[in-house]
Order: sequence, then structure tokens, then C-alpha cells
Amino acid sequence: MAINWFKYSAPTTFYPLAGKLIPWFAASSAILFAAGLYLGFVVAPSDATQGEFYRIIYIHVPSSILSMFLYLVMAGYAALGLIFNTRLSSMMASAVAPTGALFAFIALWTGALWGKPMWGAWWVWDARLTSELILLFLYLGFIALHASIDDPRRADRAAALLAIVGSVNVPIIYFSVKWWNTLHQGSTIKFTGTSMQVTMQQSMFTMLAACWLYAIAIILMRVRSIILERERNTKWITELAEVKK
Amino acid sequence: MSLDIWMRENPLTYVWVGSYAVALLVFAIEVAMVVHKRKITLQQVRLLIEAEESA
Amino acid sequence: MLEVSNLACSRGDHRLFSGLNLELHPGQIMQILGANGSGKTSLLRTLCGFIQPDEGKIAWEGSDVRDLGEDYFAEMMYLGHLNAIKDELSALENLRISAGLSGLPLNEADAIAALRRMGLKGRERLPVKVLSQGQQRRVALARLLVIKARLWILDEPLTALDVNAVALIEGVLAEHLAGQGMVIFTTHQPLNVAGVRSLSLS
Amino acid sequence: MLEVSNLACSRGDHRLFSGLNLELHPGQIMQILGANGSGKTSLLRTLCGFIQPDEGKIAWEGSDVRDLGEDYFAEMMYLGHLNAIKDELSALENLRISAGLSGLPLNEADAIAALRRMGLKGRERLPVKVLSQGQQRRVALARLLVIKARLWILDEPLTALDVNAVALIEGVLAEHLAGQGMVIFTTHQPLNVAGVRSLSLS
Amino acid sequence: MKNLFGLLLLIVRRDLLLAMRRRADVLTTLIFFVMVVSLFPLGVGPETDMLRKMAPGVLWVAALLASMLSLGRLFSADYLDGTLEQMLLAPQSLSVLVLGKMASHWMVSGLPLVLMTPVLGLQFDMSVQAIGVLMLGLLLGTPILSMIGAIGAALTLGLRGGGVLLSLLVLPLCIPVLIFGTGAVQAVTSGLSISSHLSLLGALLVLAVAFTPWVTAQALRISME
Amino acid sequence: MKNLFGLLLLIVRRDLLLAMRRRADVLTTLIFFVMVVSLFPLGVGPETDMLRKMAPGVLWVAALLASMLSLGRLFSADYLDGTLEQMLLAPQSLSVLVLGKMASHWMVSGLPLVLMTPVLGLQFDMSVQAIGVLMLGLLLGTPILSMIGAIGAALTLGLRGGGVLLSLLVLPLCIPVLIFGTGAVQAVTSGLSISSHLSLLGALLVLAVAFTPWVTAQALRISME
Ligand code: HEM
Ligand SMILES: Nc1ncnc2c1ncn2[C@@H]1O[C@H](COP(=O)(O)OP(=O)(O)OP(=O)(O)O)[C@@H](O)[C@H]1O
Ligand SMILES: Nc1ncnc2c1ncn2[C@@H]1O[C@H](COP(=O)(O)OP(=O)(O)OP(=O)(O)O)[C@@H](O)[C@H]1O
Ligand SMILES: [Mg+2]
Ligand SMILES: [Mg+2]
Repeated sequence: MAINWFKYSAPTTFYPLAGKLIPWFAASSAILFAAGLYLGFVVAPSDATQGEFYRIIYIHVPSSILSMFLYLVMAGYAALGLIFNTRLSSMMASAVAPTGALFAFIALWTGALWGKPMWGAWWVWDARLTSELILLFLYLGFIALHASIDDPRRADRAAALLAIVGSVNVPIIYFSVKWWNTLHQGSTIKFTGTSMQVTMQQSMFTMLAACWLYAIAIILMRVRSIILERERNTKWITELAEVKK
Repeated sequence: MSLDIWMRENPLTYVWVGSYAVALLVFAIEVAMVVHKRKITLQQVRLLIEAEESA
Repeated sequence: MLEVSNLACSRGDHRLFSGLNLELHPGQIMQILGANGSGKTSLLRTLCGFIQPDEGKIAWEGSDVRDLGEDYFAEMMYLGHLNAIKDELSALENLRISAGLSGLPLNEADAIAALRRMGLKGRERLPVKVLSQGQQRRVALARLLVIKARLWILDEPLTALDVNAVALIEGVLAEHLAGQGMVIFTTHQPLNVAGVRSLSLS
Repeated sequence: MLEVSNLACSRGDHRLFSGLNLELHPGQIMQILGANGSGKTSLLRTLCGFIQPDEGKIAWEGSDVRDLGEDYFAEMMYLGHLNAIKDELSALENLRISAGLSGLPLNEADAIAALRRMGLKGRERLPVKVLSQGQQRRVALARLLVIKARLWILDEPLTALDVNAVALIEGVLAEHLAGQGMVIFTTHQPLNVAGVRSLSLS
Repeated sequence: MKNLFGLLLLIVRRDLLLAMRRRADVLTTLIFFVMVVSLFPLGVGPETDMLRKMAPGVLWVAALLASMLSLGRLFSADYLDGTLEQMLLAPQSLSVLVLGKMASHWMVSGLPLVLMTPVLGLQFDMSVQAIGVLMLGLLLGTPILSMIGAIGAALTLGLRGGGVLLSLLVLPLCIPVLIFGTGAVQAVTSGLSISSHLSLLGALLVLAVAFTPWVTAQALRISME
Repeated sequence: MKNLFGLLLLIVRRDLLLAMRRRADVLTTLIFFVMVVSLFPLGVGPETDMLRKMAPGVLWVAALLASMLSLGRLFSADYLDGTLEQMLLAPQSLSVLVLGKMASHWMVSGLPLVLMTPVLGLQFDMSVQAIGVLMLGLLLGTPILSMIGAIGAALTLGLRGGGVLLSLLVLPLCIPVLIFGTGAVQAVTSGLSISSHLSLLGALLVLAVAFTPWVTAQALRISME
């Protein structure tokens, strides 16, 4: 097993493997998106208290979840790269970051759009919203640091350190913000996720899976470009079919 | 305000255009950027190889 | 003894050198030759551990310098393009602080003596920023006199020095070698020290 | 023609020189000699107008340079300890911008030709920060080839240059002199150009 | 005349090129702005009413700080690598050159803030009208900040800790801009006329364009001595 | 052990000596703090009630920004003149050396802010009790800011636009400190217990002392490559 794992952690084998996998992930993601949208907009009934607005949930919740989860994935890869000096892990970390940031952005955006009809304001300084915003800043910090260092090895290592420090801090931020908020304001108006209907749940999970697969596909695509760029001096790159063409 | 009224009258359009269209647009832009990046990178790699062969 | 085997180093897309071997025994001095941009500075910085080599090994007294860490640093001294002196502090303060950093506190009299020997008499207590280029370099070089490291790694030590100062440095190098020290250096200027071996980066 | 009469200059409490006279006619070249800290850089910066002299007059073609202002700058070029190049820009961009600043826009082909002549072939489009010390100095010196100033004021132009580059600069200087240019410079390194007069700051 | 304009263009092009090379810079000024603005609710608490009242002040102060921070780099990079020496020796008008640097500084660090303002205004629950006036004020005011700031940047050149010293010199001079800018927003929310505030800002802008380049050029000459 | 302590002392002494030589630096951080705090009433308007409520937040945010600004210089001066290279090559513990630099940074840029707080608090009409808690919070919190900031300073070493990038990296990480610090003041004004906030700050401080010097040392090694 271990041998296998190391084999696929080498860019040489990973690059073609990723190339083969991408279409599958992309296609299943597209199908699930279509299914999820159908379930969410046609099959699922409208909500008693929120009318049609609640349907934002099918994009909002998956993107919120992914934005948080991808941060951990990114930090994990970065840590691997820093500790074991595996090139591919660092490349994966820098491929994950933009997608994570975009999901954070979508979560913020759709949340804001939801907030307007529900709370009458685009934004309130609620704990969850605020920590999501901070998460976006952490992503942007990672990307900006990586972008402003020219030497890719140094950039990987510096950004990895930042991601690790950040991931230690994320729970602290989350609890501090939550606490800060609840101290003042009894309760912000919140959507009580009371016993969700089955079809609603199904469409939510379908959309979540779709977003997941999309994230995997796009990250693999991005990492392939990064591999090409970083390894352009090596022999195996010059022998690739798409390069020779 | 007019946006408020419009929103209450057309909730589905609001949800669609506001969230889903934007999200899909974001995905589309991301895909386009990644594809473009791949094209550029391939080009650069080829240029580099040619330069090395001629040198 | 410093032993470098099969060292390779690249910057950007550019392979600077590879398969480089060198040995430096006590009492030996080696000059790295090469045109501008041939990788002399990169080699010296690799020897200090600032740059990770692509391949190869650097050993000090038989052990890899990366494992030795601070034990290697205690026996080695690097002087680069930058002078590592603080503009606002005087030459005297600068010298005492850098000695302290190397773990060898220095009293004022010794520091002044070293600075005088470097031809900075009467300038010991001026803030370094008012000194001329050459005088600033002399302040940096005064560390050679007070820090007891066996291996000296010097990157263009003669920059901005006038003829007197060059002669002085030649004397200091000869003394260090006589005391079983080791020196590895680069320069584009002529330097008269006996027994210089050279290594050329083509 | 540059004419300096009875110039005096001091830094801090320290009188660097006084009663200094010099004349530089078309086709002439003058080296300022002196030990480290004798005031060479200060003299050159005074000639550029960065430092106000304590006494004395600096005249260009008979008029005081302070009255001439930009007319003097148009005929003069200064190259100091600092390279005046931007780390992030390529050698090519740097050269074209500094030519533009001097009011002489430069097309790409000419700029590349100048850089190649300075031995930077293949490095024209790299960001300057990845170049070695000597290569960076060469980028700065490429300005000598493209800016048509009659008076060159050069402070240690040979710093960090290897022997090939030094020979190249010697050629460029000789060419400039042959074309009725004027040069005033300092260096601690040997430089072979015919007809160098020298002025020593004791 | 044409020559001067060419010089202006050359400098603006050069500085924008540099900014493109360090693209992170442009973005980070913007993000700094967003972040400072977002810190306030965290410090002050989430009450919408109070936040709405604070909003114009907070945004203006943040814009001031963001442009102050980025001012540190206006001349210092050129100073450290010797380019500034060469600029002073260029046979061209130093004031025009300085104006070019101011213009590109504003494009890189002022303009993005103005464009970002609506989003932040919404976060603070400001009305659309108030946001409009705030943007207009910032549009007139941020160039003034860049220009006044340039004087400070020139004077503190080469001094250690220049960044903070700079703020110290420049912030008091920028207070009128801050007062007129926030005044306009407060006027519009209480239904008063905004024209007097904005026209005062406009007048300041004209004055700044007329005088600050020359003053900055003098300050540069003094600093290089 | 004694040796490490000696090194710590050497570095602190050296950095304080340097700070004395550039005395303007110390003052300017302080004055920046005072000025940012005083800008707010100008931007927000003079209502005492609102100002009193805003005060802890404004003071904390200003302290955060002031320490951010001075962080830019924490390593960069040493980096530019080559001293940092020598420090990395020193046969001594880099973490201890870094801890020394953090300590002197705090003494120069954090401590004066704490001492200045009472005056500013009175300007905002805060109660004496609230001012006491605010100071206590700042006393515990500003060292954490210096230490977290040091990581950012080390990571952005030698990068152009470092100052703003630094804020971008560090400000989000400092948010808990801000929240607990202002939370304590708000607790005391509404008659609640402050001990939980302050003990959390204390815990953060202990964590920071334990880990940040080592992380910063690693960051420095990465940056010097
Ligand atoms: C800009 C505004 C908003 C942001 C940044 C935001 C962010 C988030 C985040 C980070 C999550 C976490 C997902 C999880 O814990 O699993 C989440 C979940 C959720 N959000 Fe939002 N949200 C926003 C606005 C809203 C609004 C206005 C509503 C409804 C009124 C809403 C309803 C929900 C629901 C129902 C969930 C799932 C709850 C759960 O699974 O525990 N959100 N949102
Ligand atoms: N404020 C000051 N107080 C005292 N002495 C000063 C002050 N400023 C400059 N000096 C002295 O003035 C001289 C400056 O000389 P300058 O830099 O012109 O020397 P140089 O001839 O170019 O030397 P080098 O060959 O080393 O470049 C130095 O001796 C310096 O010590
Ligand atoms: N990122 C990069 N991309 C391409 N080339 C690079 C990069 N970084 C460094 N180089 C090249 O590596 C070499 C660096 O050499 P180094 O500074 O070691 O030279 P040197 O022998 O010390 O020269 P000098 O005599 O001029 O000081 C230069 O040729 C430079 O152009
Ligand atoms: Mg070198
Ligand atoms: Mg000199």
C-alpha cells in the first residue's frame, strides 16, 4: 500500500492520472448539479415561513461547508509539503486556495442575498457571517503571500507556515467571534433548521456532492497546470504528448 | 424601496439571478481561467523547449 | 576540514554548477573564480546553508553541516556583499554587538584596538552612516580580527577598499592561515596571499 | 568645459578638502585619487549639485551650474554607488525607462543591442533582482552606451565587474573621449585608459 | 507642452508597470482597507444603528490610513535604489515627474478604494443615496490625500521609521478632507444640501493639483542633499 | 540556560539602543496611535454617548494598527543591511534571539500605548473602572500582537509592499485578541465579570510566548533562502 501511495505522490505519475480522472469528476458534477437544481426548484416544496427564498440554501450551505473544509485540506497539504518536502503536496495546497476562496465568496454572496429578504439587511455582524468573512481574508492572505514571492520553493514554504498558523487560529477565531456576538445581542434572527423535509434534504445533499465533485475537478485541473509550470525543466514534461504537439 | 417590492413579487427570479446565476458564473469564470492558464503554460513550456533545442 | 562532494545548484531555470567537489584543509585558502553571474555568490551562500543545494553534500569535519547546525556556525564566519552593520550605531558598538551575537563578548579596549588596526582611528565613535563606502567595509572586516572562527567565507571582501586596506587584509589572511585557519573567498581584484588554490566556475 | 575653482567641502565637523581647482576640457579624462574616506564621493556629488559646497564655484561652459539647472543636467550623467535600477523590472525595461527619463526615448532593438554589448545576452528579459552583483552593475553601466551626455561622472564604476567587463568599460571610455566627451571618475582598481590625469585628495 | 505631457505619461506608465509587476500590492491596499473597515464592528459591537452612524467616519478614516500606508512606498523604493538621484538629475521638469507619480499612486491605491466603497457601505447598512455621496466625496478626496501625502513622503525620505513619521506629518493636513467628506454624507442623511461640502472638496483638489507637485519637488531636493 | 538569558538580554539591549538612536520612531508610533484615535470623533461626530460606546473598540483598533505599522521594521532593517544573515549564522538559539526582538518591539511600541490609554480614555468620557480594564487588556494583548505580528513580519521579509501585505496576513489572526480585549471593557461597563475575558487573553499570551518565537524562527529561515 505504502509504495502505491508514494508512487502517486510523484508528479510524474500523478499528472496523467489526474488527466484521466478529471472528465469523470466534471461529468458527474454536472449531472448532479442538474439533478440538484431540479430537485431543489421543482420537486421540493416551498418553505412555510420563508416562501421561495429558502431555496438559496441549496447553494449557500454547500459552498459554506466547502469553504471551511477546503481550508483544512489546503492547510493539510501545505503542512505535508513543509514537513516531508513533497513537491506535489505544496502544489496541491496552492491549487486548492483559489477554489476555497471562491466558495467562501459564494457563501458570503448568497448569504447576503438571503439576508436581505429574511433580515431586511444585506449584512449583519453575526458570528457566523463574520467568521466566514475572516476565513475569506485568510484565504486571500495565503494567495497574496504565495503570489508575492517569486521563488516557488520559498513561496510554498512561507505560505505553508501561514496556513498552519491560520488553521490553529480558525477555531479560536470562530469561538471568540461567536462569544463576542452573543454577549451583546440576544439573538439575531436565524433560520431554524427544524426537521428539514426529506426532499429538501435530498436536494441539499445532491448539491453538496455536486459542489464537491466540481471542486475536485477544478483543483485537479489547476494542479496540472502548476505541475507543468514548475516541472518544465524536467525531461518527462518535454516528452508529454500535449507538449510535443 | 423598489428593490424590496420587486424582490417580494419575484422571489424565484431573485433567488435564481442573485444566487444561482452568480454562483454558476463564478464557476464558469474559474473554469475559463484555469483552461486559459493551462493554454498559456503549455505555450510557455513549448517555447522553453524550443529555446533549449536551438541553443 | 570542509568537504564538498558532487554539489549542484540552480537558480530559476538556470543550472549554475553541478558535480562540484572541493576539499579545504586547515591552513588552506581557496579562491572561487568565475565571470559575473557564474555562481560564486550562490556557491558561498550554499556553503553557509542559506541556499539548499539541488544535490550533493557539504560536510564539516566529516558530518553533514545540516545536522551540525549551530555547531557548524560556531566554527564558521561569513562576510557577504552586505556589511551587516547598523547605520545609526558607531563602529565600536557595531563590532561589540556582532561579537556578542557570535557568543564572544568583547570589551571596549579590544574592540577599539581592532578598529584602529583597520585604520579607523578617530572614527570609532561616529555613526557608521557618515563613513565612506570603504570605511564601512573596514568596519565589517574588523570582525575578522575579533571572531575566532576557523572557516572564513568571504564574498568580495575587497570591494571599495583602497590599496592600504587591501594590503592589510592580505596580512590578516596570512596570519589566519598560519594559525591553521581556512579561507574560501571570491574577488575580482588581485590579492597577494601565498598558496591560494583556485576553483573555477566556468 | 567643466571648471571648478577654489572648492571647499566639509561633512560633519570634518573639512574634506578646500581650495580645490580643476579643469576638464573635451576629450579629457580625470581620476580622483584618495584613500578610503578622503572625500572622493563627496566631491563627485558636489559636482552633481547634490551637495552644496562650503566655498568655491563650479562652472559648465562658463556659467555656474546652479544657474544652468536642467541645461547642465542635459549634458551630464552621474553613476553612483547605487545602480538606479528597479529589481522587479527586466534589464530591458530598466534601460528604456532611464533613457526616457533623460529625454531620449529608446527603441527596443537599440536597448537590446546595448545590453548585449554589455554581455547580458539572454538575460535581457529577466527581472533584474535575479541577476548577480556584477550583472546588475552591467545593466547600470549600459546607460553609458545609450545616453548622449558629454560629461560623465562615475563613482567606482568597476565595482563587482569581472575582467572582461572591465576591459569593455575601458573601451567605452576611450570611445567617449575620442568623441570629445569628458570623464571624471574614481576607482580603487587598475584601469587602462590613455591620457588619464589624476587629482589626489590627500 | 507636448514634451511635458510625454514625460507625465512615461512616469505614469512606468509606475503602473511596476504596480502590475507587484500586483499583490494593489490588491493588498484594497484588502487592507476592507479589513480595517471590518475590524471596527468587531471592536465596537454589532448594533446596526450605531454602525450606520459610524460608517462614513470609519470608511474615511480607513481610506486615509490605507493611502497613508501605501504612501511610504511612493518615493522610498526609488530612493533606496538610486533611481531618485537620477530623476533629480533628469533634464526635465521635476514637478511634472512628481505629478505623474502622484497620479499613478492614486490610480493604484485610491481609485480601488472608491470602487470598493458600495459593498462596505451595504455592510454597514447605509442607504444607497448616502453611499453615492460617500463615493463622490472619496473620488474627490482620495487624490488630495495622495498629493498631500506625497509632500510628507518626500520630506521623510530616507529617515528610518519614515512610515510612522509620515503619518504624523500628513494626517493633520488631511483632516479638512476628512471633515468635508464625512460632512457631506451626514448632510445627505439629514436631508441637507451637499453641494457646499463637495464644492469645498473640489476647491481643495484644484489647489492641491496646482501647488503640491511643486512643493513635493522642492521637498525631494531638500531630502537628497 | 544562563547563556540563553544572556543572549536575550544582548538582543533586547541592542534593539533598545537602536530605538534610542532613532528616538523619533518610538514617539511616532505613539503619536500615530493618538492621532488615529482622535480622528474618529472628527469623522463620526461629537455625540458623547456614542463616543463612549465606541471608545474601547476604537482604542483597540488603533493599537492594533499602530503595532502593525511598526512591525514592518521589526526584521526589515536587519534584513536589508545583512545583520539578519549574521543572526541566522550565529551559533545561538534563533528562537531566543527572536523572542528578544519581540520583547524589545513590545517595549518600544506596545508599552507606550498602554501608558497613553488613560488620557485618551478620558477624552472619550470613559469611566475610570473601564479605563483600568482597558489598560489591563492592552497590557496582556499588545505583546500577543507583537508576537503574532512577528510571524507575519518574518514571512513578508524583503517583499515589496511588505507593510500592507503584513497587515493582510496578520490582522485576521489578531481578531480574537481584539474581541476579548474589547469584550472585557464592555463586560465591566455592563456590570459583568471580566475575569473570563482576561484569563482568555492570558491564555493566548502564554500560548504565544510558547510557540510564536519558534514559528517566527522557521519563517525567518524560509525567508532567507
Ligand atoms: C452573508 C451572509 C451569510 C454568510 C457569510 C453565511 C455563512 C454560513 C456559514 C459559514 C455556514 C456554515 C455551514 C455549516 O455550519 O455547516 C452557513 C450555514 C447556513 N446558513 Fe448561512 N450565511 C449567511 C447568511 C445566511 C442567511 C441570511 C440565512 C437564512 C436566513 C442562512 C442560513 C443558513 C443555514 C440554514 C445554514 C445551514 C445551517 C447548518 O447546517 O447548521 N445563512 N452559513
Ligand atoms: N557627519 C559627519 N561627521 C564626521 N565625518 C563625516 C560626516 N559625514 C561624512 N564624514 C566623513 O567624510 C568622509 C566621506 O568621504 P567620501 O564618502 O566622500 O569618501 P570616499 O573618498 O568616497 O571614500 P571611499 O573610497 O571609501 O568611497 C569620510 O571620511 C567620513 O568619515
Ligand atoms: N530566478 C532566476 N532565474 C534565472 N536566472 C537566475 C535566477 N536567479 C539567479 N539567476 C542567475 O544565477 C546567477 C547568480 O549568480 P551569482 O550571484 O552567484 O553570481 P556571481 O558569480 O556571484 O557573480 P558576480 O561576480 O557578478 O557577483 C546569475 O547568472 C543570475 O542571472
Ligand atoms: Mg557575487
Ligand atoms: Mg566613495
